[in-house]
Amino acid sequence: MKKMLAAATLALSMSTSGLAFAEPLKIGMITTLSGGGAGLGIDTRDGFMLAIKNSGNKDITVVTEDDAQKPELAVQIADKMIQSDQVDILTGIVWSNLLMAVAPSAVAQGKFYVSTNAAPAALAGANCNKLYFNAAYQNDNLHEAMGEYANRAYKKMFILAPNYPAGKDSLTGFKRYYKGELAAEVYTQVGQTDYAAEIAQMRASGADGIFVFLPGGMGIAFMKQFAQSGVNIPVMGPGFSFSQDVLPAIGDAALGAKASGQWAPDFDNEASKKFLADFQKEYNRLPSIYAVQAYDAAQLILSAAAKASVKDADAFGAELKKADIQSPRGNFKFNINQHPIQDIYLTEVIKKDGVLTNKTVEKIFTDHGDAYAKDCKI
Amino acid sequence: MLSRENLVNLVLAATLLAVPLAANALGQPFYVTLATRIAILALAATGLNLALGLGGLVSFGHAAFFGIGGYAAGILATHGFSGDPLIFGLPGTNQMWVIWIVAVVVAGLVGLAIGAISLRTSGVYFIMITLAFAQMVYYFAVSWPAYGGEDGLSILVRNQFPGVMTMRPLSFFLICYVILLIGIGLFALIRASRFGSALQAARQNEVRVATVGIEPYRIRLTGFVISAMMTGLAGALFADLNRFVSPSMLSWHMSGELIVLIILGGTGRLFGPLAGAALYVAFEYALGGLTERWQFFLGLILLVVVLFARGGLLGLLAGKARHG
Amino acid sequence: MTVALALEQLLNGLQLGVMLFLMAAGLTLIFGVMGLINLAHGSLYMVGAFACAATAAWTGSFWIGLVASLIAAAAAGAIVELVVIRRLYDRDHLDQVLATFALILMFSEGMRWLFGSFPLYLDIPPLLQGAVPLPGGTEYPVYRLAIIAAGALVAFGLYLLISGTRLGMRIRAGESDREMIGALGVDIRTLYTVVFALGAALAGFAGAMVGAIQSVQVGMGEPVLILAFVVIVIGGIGSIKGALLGALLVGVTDTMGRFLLPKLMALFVPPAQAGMIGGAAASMLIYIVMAVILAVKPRGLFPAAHA
Amino acid sequence: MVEPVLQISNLVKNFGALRATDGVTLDLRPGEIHALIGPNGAGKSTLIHQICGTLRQDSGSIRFAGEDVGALSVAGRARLGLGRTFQVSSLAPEFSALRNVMLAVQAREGSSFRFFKPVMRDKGLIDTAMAMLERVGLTARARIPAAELSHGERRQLEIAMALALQSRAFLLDEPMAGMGPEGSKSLTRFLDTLRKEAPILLVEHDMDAVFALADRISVLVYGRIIATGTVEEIRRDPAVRTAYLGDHA
Repeated sequence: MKKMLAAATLALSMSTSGLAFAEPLKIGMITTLSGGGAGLGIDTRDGFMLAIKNSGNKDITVVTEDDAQKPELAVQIADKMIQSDQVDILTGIVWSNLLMAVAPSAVAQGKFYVSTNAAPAALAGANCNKLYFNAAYQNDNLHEAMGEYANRAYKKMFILAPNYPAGKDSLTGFKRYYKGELAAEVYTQVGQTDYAAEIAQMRASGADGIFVFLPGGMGIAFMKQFAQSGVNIPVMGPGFSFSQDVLPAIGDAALGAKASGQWAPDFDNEASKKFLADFQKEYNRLPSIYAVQAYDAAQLILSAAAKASVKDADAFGAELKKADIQSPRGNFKFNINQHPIQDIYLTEVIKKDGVLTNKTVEKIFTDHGDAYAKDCKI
Repeated sequence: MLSRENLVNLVLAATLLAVPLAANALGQPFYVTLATRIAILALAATGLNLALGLGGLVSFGHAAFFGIGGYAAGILATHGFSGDPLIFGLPGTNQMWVIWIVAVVVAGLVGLAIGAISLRTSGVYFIMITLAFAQMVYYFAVSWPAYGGEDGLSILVRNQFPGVMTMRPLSFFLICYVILLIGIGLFALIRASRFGSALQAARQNEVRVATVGIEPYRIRLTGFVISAMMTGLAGALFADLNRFVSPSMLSWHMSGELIVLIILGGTGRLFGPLAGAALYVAFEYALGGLTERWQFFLGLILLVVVLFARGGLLGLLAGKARHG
Repeated sequence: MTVALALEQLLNGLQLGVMLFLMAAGLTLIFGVMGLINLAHGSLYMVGAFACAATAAWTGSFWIGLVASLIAAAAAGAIVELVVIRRLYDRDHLDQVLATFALILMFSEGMRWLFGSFPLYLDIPPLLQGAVPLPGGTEYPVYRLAIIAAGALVAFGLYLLISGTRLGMRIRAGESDREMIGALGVDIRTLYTVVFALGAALAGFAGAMVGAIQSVQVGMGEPVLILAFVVIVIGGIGSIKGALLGALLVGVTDTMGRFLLPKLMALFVPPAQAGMIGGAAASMLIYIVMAVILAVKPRGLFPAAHA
Repeated sequence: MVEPVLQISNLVKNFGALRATDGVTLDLRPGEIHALIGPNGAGKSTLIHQICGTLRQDSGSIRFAGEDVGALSVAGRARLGLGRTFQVSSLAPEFSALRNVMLAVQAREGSSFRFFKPVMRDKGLIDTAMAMLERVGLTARARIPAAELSHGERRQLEIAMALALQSRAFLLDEPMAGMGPEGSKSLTRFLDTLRKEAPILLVEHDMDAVFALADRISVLVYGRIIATGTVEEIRRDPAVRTAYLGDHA
């Protein structure tokens, strides 16, 4: 019965966003489509465009450009989109350092920014902005969840992250909830490809659990090397370490790894099933968490645009903040700092029909916000 | 009577001024921003051109100075905004001219240290040791938490210049344009001066310079430091243009791009860096809008220029370079 | 810190060094013989890794993939030499830097065009899976030992090639005097293509070997490239012996730095900060070492005769 | 006795096992032309490199203009007044003949750290340099890039640069090499007048020129000076005849 109701509201929301908007809407998407990080940007774009396409709305234009993962280029494109293309909303940036280059100045120029992934602490607390929304999470969330989970099962953790702000946020987030002993806290070089020295330390540390935050290629390299090391300590990490974009490259070495995530392909709700089916039909691959986040970002924008004109920032912002969407993630609403309040789950890497994917194990947090919202005065 | 090169130079300078003025009048402020970017990159490359074009010092580490200038702007502005003292109780500032002086001085000092060691080597070793120093600065910036590390540092409000509304794109462009012209003028003066003679002679024939009693090392070190200062100043402007500074300004790709600008325009030519910057930014902008694969075609164009259009754009337009 | 851990870290440093040697040997050979500075060497490393991963996925055999990586990298090297590089020999280093910088852009985007944007899967062959016990009670991955062995074999093979064969003789002649080998009646254009392809094959081999324990993705060659340059500059450009010793020095320094510096810092500051500051210092360490060496010996530890 | 301008004592330089300079003692007195001759491979180049400062001696001393210059750089010795020409002429190829000489003039004035005044509007600098070019007969070629000058003209240009330095001694490394018979003759006449300016250490293969010009000759064989003396003494010296002139006679 409950399911049916969900399906009905979904249909309703689809049909409302299918209506013509009061005002045509122009969205600028800046994301990484070339170079080593292009996989994430492509999933972001595809997830976003899937929602736009499903809406069938003709009053909406999306201009997309590649930032090549360079902050200066992202700024240039943002300037162009704002000054030349006259977009109303910017979105799509994957990386925190690019977001920090673009978002503060975009909102200063009166444009909305809806983040599909990057969520640095710097924009969640005192420097929050009523034009800045984050549809993904706050950077610390998934790490906090792993800290909470580690409390339940482990006594002495070895924690590791790259030596850059997101890495520090990660370990800070983990430690915020983890109350046990730390065997070591190690920071590696950004872009490091060999983890032999760190794995040797893990072996010698006497830890009973390992938490790593190593996005992209770094995580692939770490997991492959760890699997060969003969060290038998369980590895866990935030969801992006084992998301669909990297799993095929890690291979069976990832099997059994525990991670935290706000979504996994096996979620049992109508929105998730529909999203999964649509995405696979459209692009012939499994979506990653980035695709879900971008899909929701697009849904959020559509939901607000159906009810308010983007030219009226207060009204549009208020509609956005209602988060009147059916997220594949299930429960989704915005906190006072316009970052999500959502459930966070423990997932495990399994092999299903010969394809590596994530399976939901248990719920770690219910309606989880972030630690910075209290400093936000909107 | 203007020489052909001077005519080309004049046209370049006039175009760079006319396009943003026209764009502004037509309500297309983005092209003003693009022109500002060109002016700043041209200034950075003009700085490098002093070392590379005149002195023959192929520095693969000038991003270090560019980034240091940028961080000078970012750090001073951050402290100016928050009111926290910087060091020794000195305050930050949002005054561009103070920032410029600091950027130039700091870049010069770092240039002195890097140059003093690097200039003991030559040829490929020089290329590589300058790269290594820049990487050192880069990794420092990435992993030093105080000023944002990899995430970089936002400048919330563009810094001020007395009597100018710096937030208006055209005003800021004019500031950069004037500084660029001063930079190019300085380059021309230095090239024609006694110091410039010695610097260029040291590139052509080091032994000859020593044999007349001039120490090539001192000449080159001085040239390297001046070059670092000019590139540092450009970095400070670049940070203000983007209202943001991050380690990517220090990356080896940035060093490579600065070299690209010079060769694209014409090595050692007065207006080479400007021609190169205009061409490069135009390619980047046009190709980026056309195809996701733009980096491939950018590479292809660069390759064709190196292999078949020696002397760069100015070589093509104004013929071979002449020395007095 | 136990002896076993120190031993394991030393092996790790050795393995990194050996891998760097494979890259550096090709670079230094190309510089020694042709006087060419090749920034695109990292791209050939990437080509090797992609070729190995794609072939292994297709045939199911890492070994066939390894052979494919050699062939693909050598072929890519030969083509690049024929089309682009040979126009650069009589140019200055500036033109060489720019042209090969342009090649990096083309290779990276080209590989993405061919293989898509997501990292490829490449696993260690079954034969080399797992770990073996080390004295002191720890274990060490078989595959890393295999990399060390392979690197040692390549070093030995290069030594035999250069000291004992006709090709080696021509290479040595080319290193000492470029005009002379022309006079010897050697077809210098073919020699250059062969040497370039050989250097490329070494890079491709390194890419394939390392690809199995790292991420096979676009841009993977760039960090290695810079390290390889550090190696050959420390060793003395053009010297294979210098490349070997430089590679081992860089490998061990880097590994030990990452391992020991945070511990050293922990004596002075709280652990979390020690990790950050130590990590920052470790990432700059090899560049500091390089600067110090060049400040004292401006042409590296083993300057080649003519360079 | 007048103190020599250049005094080399017991100079030794080894390359590995090879002793390239083997206890050389040599001086150059005011007003003289002292020729240094020797067969190929005798170590003349190595000796010149040590005198100029491009190579550092292993032991022994070099005094020039009353100072021990053994530890000075090339430029440092040049500033003391050691003017030099090269076996293969060494110039700034892109610069005109005039600018090459101007470089020497500005170096002598000790003023290379001036950044703003254009040299081509610096009348003092140009006039001095033109005067030097006139002395070597290159006035008409002043604006031609050095790379486009003929072999002989480049020789003359190098001498003009050495003149511009107001050298206290000239070190001329095979100035006759590659000159035709006519060129050699006129250069010989010119060098004869040059000795009034400053003493010359002349390294030369052209025996006619050596015999015509030299006040004294030293013979270098296998890194050693085997004889020093007047033209007549050297002509008669049996050791020289067997070791060196024998090849030619």
